[in-house]
Amino acid sequence: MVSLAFASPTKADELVAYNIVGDGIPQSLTGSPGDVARGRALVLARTTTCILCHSGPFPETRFQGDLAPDLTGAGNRWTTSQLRLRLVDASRFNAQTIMPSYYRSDGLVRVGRNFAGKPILSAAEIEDIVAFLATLRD
Amino acid sequence: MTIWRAIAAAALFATAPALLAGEIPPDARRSGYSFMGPETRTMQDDDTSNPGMLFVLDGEQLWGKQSGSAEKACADCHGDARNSMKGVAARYPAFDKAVGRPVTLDQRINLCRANHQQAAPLPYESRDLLALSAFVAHQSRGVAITAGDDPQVKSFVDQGRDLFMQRKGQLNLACTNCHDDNFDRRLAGAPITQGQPTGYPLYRLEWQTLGSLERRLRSCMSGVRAQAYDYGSPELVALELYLMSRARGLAMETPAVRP
Amino acid sequence: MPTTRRQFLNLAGGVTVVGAIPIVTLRPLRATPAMLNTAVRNVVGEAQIRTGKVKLDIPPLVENGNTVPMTVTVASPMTADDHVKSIHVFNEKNPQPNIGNFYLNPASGRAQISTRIRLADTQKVIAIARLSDDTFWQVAADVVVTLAACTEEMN
Amino acid sequence: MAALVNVPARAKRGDVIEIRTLTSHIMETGFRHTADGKLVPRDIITGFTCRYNGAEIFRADLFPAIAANPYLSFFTIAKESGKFEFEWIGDNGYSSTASASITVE
Repeated sequence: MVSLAFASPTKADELVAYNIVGDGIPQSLTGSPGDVARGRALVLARTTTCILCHSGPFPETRFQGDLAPDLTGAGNRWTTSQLRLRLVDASRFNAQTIMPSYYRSDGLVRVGRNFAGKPILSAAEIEDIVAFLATLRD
Repeated sequence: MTIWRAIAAAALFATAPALLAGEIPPDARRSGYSFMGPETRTMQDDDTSNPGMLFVLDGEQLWGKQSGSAEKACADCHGDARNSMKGVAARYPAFDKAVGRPVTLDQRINLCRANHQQAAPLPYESRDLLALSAFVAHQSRGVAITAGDDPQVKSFVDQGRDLFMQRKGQLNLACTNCHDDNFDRRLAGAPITQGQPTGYPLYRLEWQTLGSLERRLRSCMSGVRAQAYDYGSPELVALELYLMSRARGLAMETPAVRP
Repeated sequence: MPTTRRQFLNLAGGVTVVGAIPIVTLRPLRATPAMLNTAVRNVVGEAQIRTGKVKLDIPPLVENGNTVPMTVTVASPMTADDHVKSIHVFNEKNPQPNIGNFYLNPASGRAQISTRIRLADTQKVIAIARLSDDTFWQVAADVVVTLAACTEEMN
Repeated sequence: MAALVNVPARAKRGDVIEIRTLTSHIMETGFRHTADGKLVPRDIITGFTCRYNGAEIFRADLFPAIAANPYLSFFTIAKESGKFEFEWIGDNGYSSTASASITVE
């Protein structure tokens, strides 16, 4: 299955178009690979929100969530392509998921005025996190 | 599936036709008190160390003080609050015939000021309004919540439930996603509660002051990066009403202490 | 005078107090070990500080750093000849190292004080007691501060 | 604004009694900024004194690290019937007082 998704055009921050192939997005949103170290820092930053719900192999981080699967071994369970789509729009796999769609700005209700029209993460941030998660192997 | 959801599903199947899927059955409802650590519980339990009691004391003063051009105090109409206000807050928000919709306790106080005291409304979250509502609600401490029982408010309870179930904000989360489906789990280090509004207005350590349920709801909305509803808006009143009806049977704790 | 719907709607859109003053806590500014040392030396002078006699009851993990209950107890008979003159509490990482100074005397009967403190982050709290013979005794405790997952500062 | 002081109404001579006080105060640290970058000026209670029939029995210096609505608990020996007087002083000329009586048998 191949489908083409365009994020709806918005005022300031237009989203990069991406190609979904199977259950993933094979190509980098930025055209280049992300930075693993930056990705790790983003996963652990509370404002990025990953660590609020997920736990993982992060011994220095005291408060990790337990609402969502442990990220340990995420790089074994998913390919880079699968990780990318799961970050971009997890609701595609399960409409009931509590995992936000991190690269989407349409179909949302009452978004706060500081966040309206913007995705939660930028394309570059998605790529950094994908690159880091891919290194999490058991 | 959590144990609570299993219980909820079982209860739904067995007895409770009014309960919607995912809702917490009456015997599994728990106050936020049960999610707190021992130090915070101790702070709430002892009236001489509960900082919320400072506001209750202020409210008691205001209750007996004349206000507005009618030169009347609350006590001039309502007498001793210990008798007249007992159980009242457990029924709020309650239907008001004149305005044709439910009003919160804060709004009732301001309606009283406008209609009977000829006094200007007290601003939302002002010390005086919080003190008066804390004093009134304190008279219901230990009383079981019955808000939402009045048939006239049914459509507003339903509206509140719809808002509770509706995903909002950049994070696209509904209240129910955390407070029905994931209580007892941990968001970062902090336990997720059921969101039962048993002790409002309450003293939140994070705020370092007393605050209303509306303030709490607005900060939840900020948390999911949604545009918060205005204080006193029909949406917040409906949400407050639904939450109180969802807490039916739990005892009032005002002034509660929460982290 | 009954309230009309219009008046009620005016009420609904009423003034609020809280929204008007969004406060942002300044995180980077914090005490340094040198500041803590100076604050301690301002109280103790050149005297030696020994470990013992002082007990600090403070939860090892707190739910919110804005209000942390704390009790300091000193093993002392509290007699005219042998009592606690003062208790001094310090922190490691708040913008300022001092928390409080508490002055006792033989009429106190028991060398124990309680209060509630603010801790900006996970850090060490130190309690020092000055006895009537002008010796100083200390104890330290580590406190882990949970950060709120949702705050009002975001929007 | 209110203060809550808790002193046992009665005690036996020689009993060690606990005194608890809670008072309304914002305890603004002086280290916080508004969203537009302005420093919120410090406004704290800096001192507390308790007198028992005129004699000081407990005193405290408070700093911005004391939580809002300061709570203090301390002890004293019940020696005679009379009055406890409490005084809080602070920034911007802040001063407030409270008192409580005790009967000692």
